[in-house]
Amino acid sequence: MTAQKESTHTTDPHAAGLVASLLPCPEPVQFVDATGRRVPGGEGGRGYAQPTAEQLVETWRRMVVGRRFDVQSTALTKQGRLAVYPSSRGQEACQVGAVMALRPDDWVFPTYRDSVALITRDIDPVETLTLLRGDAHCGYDPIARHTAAQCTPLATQLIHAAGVAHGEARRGRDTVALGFIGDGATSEGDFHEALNFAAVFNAPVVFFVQNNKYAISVPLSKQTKAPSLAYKGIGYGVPSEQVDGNDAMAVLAVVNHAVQRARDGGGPFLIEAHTYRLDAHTNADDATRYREADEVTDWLTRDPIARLEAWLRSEGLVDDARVEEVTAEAEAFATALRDRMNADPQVDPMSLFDNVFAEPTPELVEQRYMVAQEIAAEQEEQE
Amino acid sequence: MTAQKESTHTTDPHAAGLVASLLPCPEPVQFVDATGRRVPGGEGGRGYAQPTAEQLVETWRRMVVGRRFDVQSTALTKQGRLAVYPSSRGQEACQVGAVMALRPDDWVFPTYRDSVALITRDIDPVETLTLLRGDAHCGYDPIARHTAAQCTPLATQLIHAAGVAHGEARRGRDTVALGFIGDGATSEGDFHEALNFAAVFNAPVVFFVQNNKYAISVPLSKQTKAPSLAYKGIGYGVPSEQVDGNDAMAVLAVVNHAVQRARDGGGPFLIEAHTYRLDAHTNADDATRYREADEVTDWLTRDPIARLEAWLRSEGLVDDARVEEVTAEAEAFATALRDRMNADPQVDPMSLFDNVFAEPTPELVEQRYMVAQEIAAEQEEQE
Amino acid sequence: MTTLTMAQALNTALRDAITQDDDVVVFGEDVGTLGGVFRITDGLTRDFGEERCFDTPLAESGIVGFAVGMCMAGFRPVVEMQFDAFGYPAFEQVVSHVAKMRNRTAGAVQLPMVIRFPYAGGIGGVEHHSDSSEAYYAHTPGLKVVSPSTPADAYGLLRQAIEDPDPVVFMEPKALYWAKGEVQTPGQPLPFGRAAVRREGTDVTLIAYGPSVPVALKAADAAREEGWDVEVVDLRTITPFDDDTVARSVRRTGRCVVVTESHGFAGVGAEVAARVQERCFHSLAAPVLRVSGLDIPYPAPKLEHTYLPGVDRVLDAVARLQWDDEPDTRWLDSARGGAA
Amino acid sequence: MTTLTMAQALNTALRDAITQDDDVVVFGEDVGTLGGVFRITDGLTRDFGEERCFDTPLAESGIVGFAVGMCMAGFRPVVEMQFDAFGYPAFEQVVSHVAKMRNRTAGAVQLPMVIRFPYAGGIGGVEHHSDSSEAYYAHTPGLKVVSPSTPADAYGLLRQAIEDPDPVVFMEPKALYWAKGEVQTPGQPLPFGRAAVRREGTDVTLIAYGPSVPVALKAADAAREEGWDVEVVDLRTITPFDDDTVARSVRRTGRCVVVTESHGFAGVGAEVAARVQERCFHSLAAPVLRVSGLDIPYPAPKLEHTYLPGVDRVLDAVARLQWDDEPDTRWLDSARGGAA
Ligand SMILES: Cc1ncc(C[n+]2csc(CCOP(=O)(O)OP(=O)(O)O)c2C)c(N)n1
Ligand SMILES: Cc1ncc(C[n+]2csc(CCOP(=O)(O)OP(=O)(O)O)c2C)c(N)n1
Ligand SMILES: [Mg+2]
Ligand SMILES: [Mg+2]
Repeated sequence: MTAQKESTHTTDPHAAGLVASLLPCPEPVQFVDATGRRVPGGEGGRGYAQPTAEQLVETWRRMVVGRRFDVQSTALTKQGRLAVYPSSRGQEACQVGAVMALRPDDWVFPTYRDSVALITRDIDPVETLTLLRGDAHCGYDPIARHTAAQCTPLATQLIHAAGVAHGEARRGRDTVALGFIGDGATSEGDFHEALNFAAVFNAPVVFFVQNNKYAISVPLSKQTKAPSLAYKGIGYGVPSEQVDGNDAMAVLAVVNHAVQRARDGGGPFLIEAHTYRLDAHTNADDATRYREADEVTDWLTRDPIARLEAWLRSEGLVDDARVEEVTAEAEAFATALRDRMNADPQVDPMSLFDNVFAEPTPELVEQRYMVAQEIAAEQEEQE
Repeated sequence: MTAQKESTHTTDPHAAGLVASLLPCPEPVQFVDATGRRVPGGEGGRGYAQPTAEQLVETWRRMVVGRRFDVQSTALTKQGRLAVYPSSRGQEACQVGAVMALRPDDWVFPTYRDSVALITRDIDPVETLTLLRGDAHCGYDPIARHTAAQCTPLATQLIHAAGVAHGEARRGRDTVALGFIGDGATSEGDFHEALNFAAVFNAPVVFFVQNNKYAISVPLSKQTKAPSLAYKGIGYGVPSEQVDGNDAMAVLAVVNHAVQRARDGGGPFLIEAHTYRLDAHTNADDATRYREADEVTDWLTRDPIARLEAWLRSEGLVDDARVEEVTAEAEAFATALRDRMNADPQVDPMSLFDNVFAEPTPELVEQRYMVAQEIAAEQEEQE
Repeated sequence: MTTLTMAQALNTALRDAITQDDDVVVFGEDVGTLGGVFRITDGLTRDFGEERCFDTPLAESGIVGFAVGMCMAGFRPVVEMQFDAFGYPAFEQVVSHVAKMRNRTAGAVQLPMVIRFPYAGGIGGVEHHSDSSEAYYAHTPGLKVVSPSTPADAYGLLRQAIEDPDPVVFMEPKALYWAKGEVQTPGQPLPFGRAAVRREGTDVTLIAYGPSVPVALKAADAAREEGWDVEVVDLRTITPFDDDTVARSVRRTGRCVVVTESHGFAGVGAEVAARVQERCFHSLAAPVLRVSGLDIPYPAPKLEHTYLPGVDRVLDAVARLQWDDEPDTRWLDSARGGAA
Repeated sequence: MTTLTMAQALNTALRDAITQDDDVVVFGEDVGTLGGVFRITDGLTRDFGEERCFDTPLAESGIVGFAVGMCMAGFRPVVEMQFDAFGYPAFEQVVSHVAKMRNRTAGAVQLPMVIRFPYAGGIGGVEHHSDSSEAYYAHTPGLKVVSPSTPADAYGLLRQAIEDPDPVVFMEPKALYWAKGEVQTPGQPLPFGRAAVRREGTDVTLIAYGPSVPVALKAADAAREEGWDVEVVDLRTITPFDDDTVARSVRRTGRCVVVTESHGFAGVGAEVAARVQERCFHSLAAPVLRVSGLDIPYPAPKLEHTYLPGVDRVLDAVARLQWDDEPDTRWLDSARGGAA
């Protein structure tokens, strides 16, 4: 009860310390610059630890595969094999980096754009694409994979992340939940409520904002006037960081820190990763309507994969042979995916009624019977 | 696009300056302490100007009348003259101070608790109490008075404030909108969306949080982990301040500043006023269930009216005669109110159908006819 | 058997569920220390600890979304929306997630949660405190929508709601919180989808639920004086809907009035009327009529008695089940004449 | 007369309204630079400036609430919810403020705003992109709910919606955005509350609106081959409801099927069925039947054709208007037998 004090309002050292501990670095944390050189002092005020070589090599490998998967998926839309695909080309450092910091039993709450994060979790790529192929709403088992169904209603998934994180903590488990969200979706009320719930319940959640600069056509400047999105954390008492989202090493370093902190009972953490969506919002979008080609070209020079690869090479952690190997692996991954996606499985229409309730209500039994009769009649006609 | 720079992330002076300009003082701004003494340096970093003597005397007068009105209204619930009354006893410095900083053509967006703010706007006290008496949903004309209907769905009114402020600005008017909200309601998603809209459209809105420490029974500590609610502003790029909400001079000083800034095109401002609800949430609430009597007693020593009065006396701005005069005025105000509230006006049931749409739909014409028939039949029976 | 108010019966149901199942958690605004503004959760925090019943920040979307997450960790949350209209901020969570989760995950994610709504009016509440929003939820596939009218049902249906593997929207008629009745405690869950015939009769069937059941019963008493023998069916659950009990009754009586407190247009009453005429057409001697709240925003306390479908309005409808094509348009025609 | 798609007709209506009334402003997500994901606002920002059409932050409650505020400053906002289901976050603003504002302020605060919802399915959208939420709004007093089925109606109804002194929920059937028709431009507002008889017939009345109108018309064509002469009524506005046109038709044909794409339970179709039997009981030779979307969450693209009420399902219903008390329970009984 600060109002109680008869203070003269010179800066309260405790408050100042608390405030400083919550605010992000004034510039995004960056470990490796666009040319692949290690940035001295890039660890920022919190001194984030450099990830292990093993983690970094694996992150790079996953990014290469992820990129190839993403490009393949966009191609599949052109062949009519996917209803829609929201590409994350250019955002691999975020999607892979964030997931690499997690254990398999940690929870992930992805959006529609986070397919690369899903395959990084080793979710079958065909199961990953089930939603976007139009077969079903979700192709994998969210409970078994500790990975929620990809979420379309923006920002809503973050509250689920807070809830499951709190629930797991109550059960005495040390799992963490990581929720992905886009820059635009931070404007939704649910973003606010999720951060606040997580903070109040000290839930082990890492909120990971992929600030790819656009919400469909709307640029960040029309979305917020905050110095950066990471400055939203302090309003909830949640420590925050901004990170160069095209620098996988920095992403990993910051997420490693946030996850460990949450795991140790330190509560939620907010990360804003500055990145860029190289492709259009989805294959159905025409990005030329709202942004200049120059901007894209410029961001191409900051490619996350090339950057990490350059650093790994400079450290002797990968060489031509290894690059070729991983490129081949990615190619094989894409080929296998394309082949499997060429099959167009029938979906049983009667499955519509299976999971509305645990047991269908009488109303649904009636409707199911109607549909069964219709299908039988159709088949009869066709015979 | 900060990610573009190859910076070494030492503090960016521009960002640091911007951040400092958005953050509140680490301690609430306080001009006058609980004993009525002027606090040296209490103006905080922004150097808020001391309000004029005239403004302060008038504020004090309005607070005395407001307190008496509030106590009278609580009494009216006991006499069955009001359906419910949410008292703001103890919060007069906020309700009166905030409104005193406004022009009549500025907009106010009050909640259910802000009846004292309404009478400070010279809205007829009976019209002010129409909602709580149960006669109608709102007793005054919000457009004529530039005062929205008292709002119950928490936080929703702040977005309206942003909208009207933006609209007025587009019409070239220099009016400002002030939106009241409670501490608890800052947890709602609409609070977030309102601040963000106001910031993005640079709308002249002052968000005034009366942090009275409870949302019904829920204490602030269960509502947020923020260092203070004023720290929410920076996440929207909205400058913020915290103020001793029982110090009318400080409230006036800060709101004067915020209003002038908004009027001059500076955009929105967020104020958290630390105060305390001395009575229960409403007459229907039992505050002993969730707080100790000691806490209330303690806050009684920080009474906003006594404090300002002490200062005004010490400055020779009021004396015994003036105090007596104003006390008598407040008494007369209360007596007149009580008398007028003793009349229990009939409300015409047919008015139910008047303002659902501009013109009733055929469905409503039909239902209106039905009700008219019912009423006629009832009257016949009674005769 | 004990005599309890509906509020006490609900409180007892929560206690019994918390005692029997470690996964049951209760949370919402003011449900902890205060015990809820209607005291439905009275004493739960005191007796079972913050672990089992706790206050949340003031954000309904957050509360419902948090419950979704807790279900994913295996809990069975029972959350309270403080008043019916204050559930609207959670609408997206309810419609886009709670209702659809099982379906969109092919059964993998179950949400055995209960959302409690004190609803409807008749208690002199100011605006936004007396809405009836059951139709919004009933129209949404994937939700079960329940509303008790007696303390015994309140107990049994809430127990069932908590045990149910699906999300349940549990609508508690505020005006009946203080109504008393006999309750067996500890008692059994009351299975969903079974309407109750509250009173038998031969001439006309009144169909109601929640706050409208006592109105229908009073109307039935009054109708007896006018010579009509009225049957009263209490739906208890809106989804699942008990067509059997309803149709059996109407086929027997041949006449039907649906009584709901909510707005009539596209409400649950419309569904009931549509279903009844679909299923009992050839047994009907008159159209199925609806008596409901008016299609206006719920009014200020002084006018709520005009808004609410009371005994007289129900009796008028019963009287109009006689028996030609005109009665329902009479009003409209006259009114238009008057208005022109 | 020009041939326009419905999307173009809506765009033209917005242009004409902006040109004629300085207070009209258009805003929402991606409506400015991009012209909307369905291009309904295409070119408005370019041609009229950011002042008249602008992008907002991504927050639907904010968008609707901001519009409420702008109305208080005398504007007539036309806002877009990008897809139907993404209007749910704004539900509280719509139900507790937009719908009630005139009433709660005794007429002092008017909200002449339009909320545009691209709605319904049939375009292969993934989950949450094909909801039909008109029933939620139709059930809420204080809102007018409108849905065009032709480009000409889209133009005229949107013009009326913008001129209307009351808030209008404007439901645009996505699947018909690219359907073409003749439109008079600049044209006149089309008054609300007047259903259109799209096709005359003597045997049975099909009642539909929005995306279901073309289905009903196709069914009417097909029915002709089976020997039924089918009348098709397009409601155009759900509230206000045109009882006169509907009742006149059904009293003449004596049979009625209501076709809606939305879920059936407690939907607008239920209201229509309930009203029709109330008003036309003695003219009806069979119960009023409903054909609607199934009471399941809108399915994935590959199954939407099974979900959607198509021509066959309508024809089946027409066939079932014959003529005893059993048909509607046949399914249930058989199904239960099968399930047991
Ligand atoms: C509640 C809600 N409103 C609107 C939409 C439509 N929509 C889908 S993606 C999108 C833009 C999201 O932008 P951002 O959050 O930056 O994520 P990104 O797509 O850039 O990854 C919009 C408006 C939605 N899915 N949910
Ligand atoms: C959306 C919504 N949710 C819940 C409520 C019920 N309610 C009324 S007042 C209140 C507490 C508000 O606390 P606070 O914002 O601190 O304001 P105070 O009453 O202390 O002035 C609650 C929960 C409401 N009115 N609206
Ligand atoms: Mg984005
Ligand atoms: Mg408070």
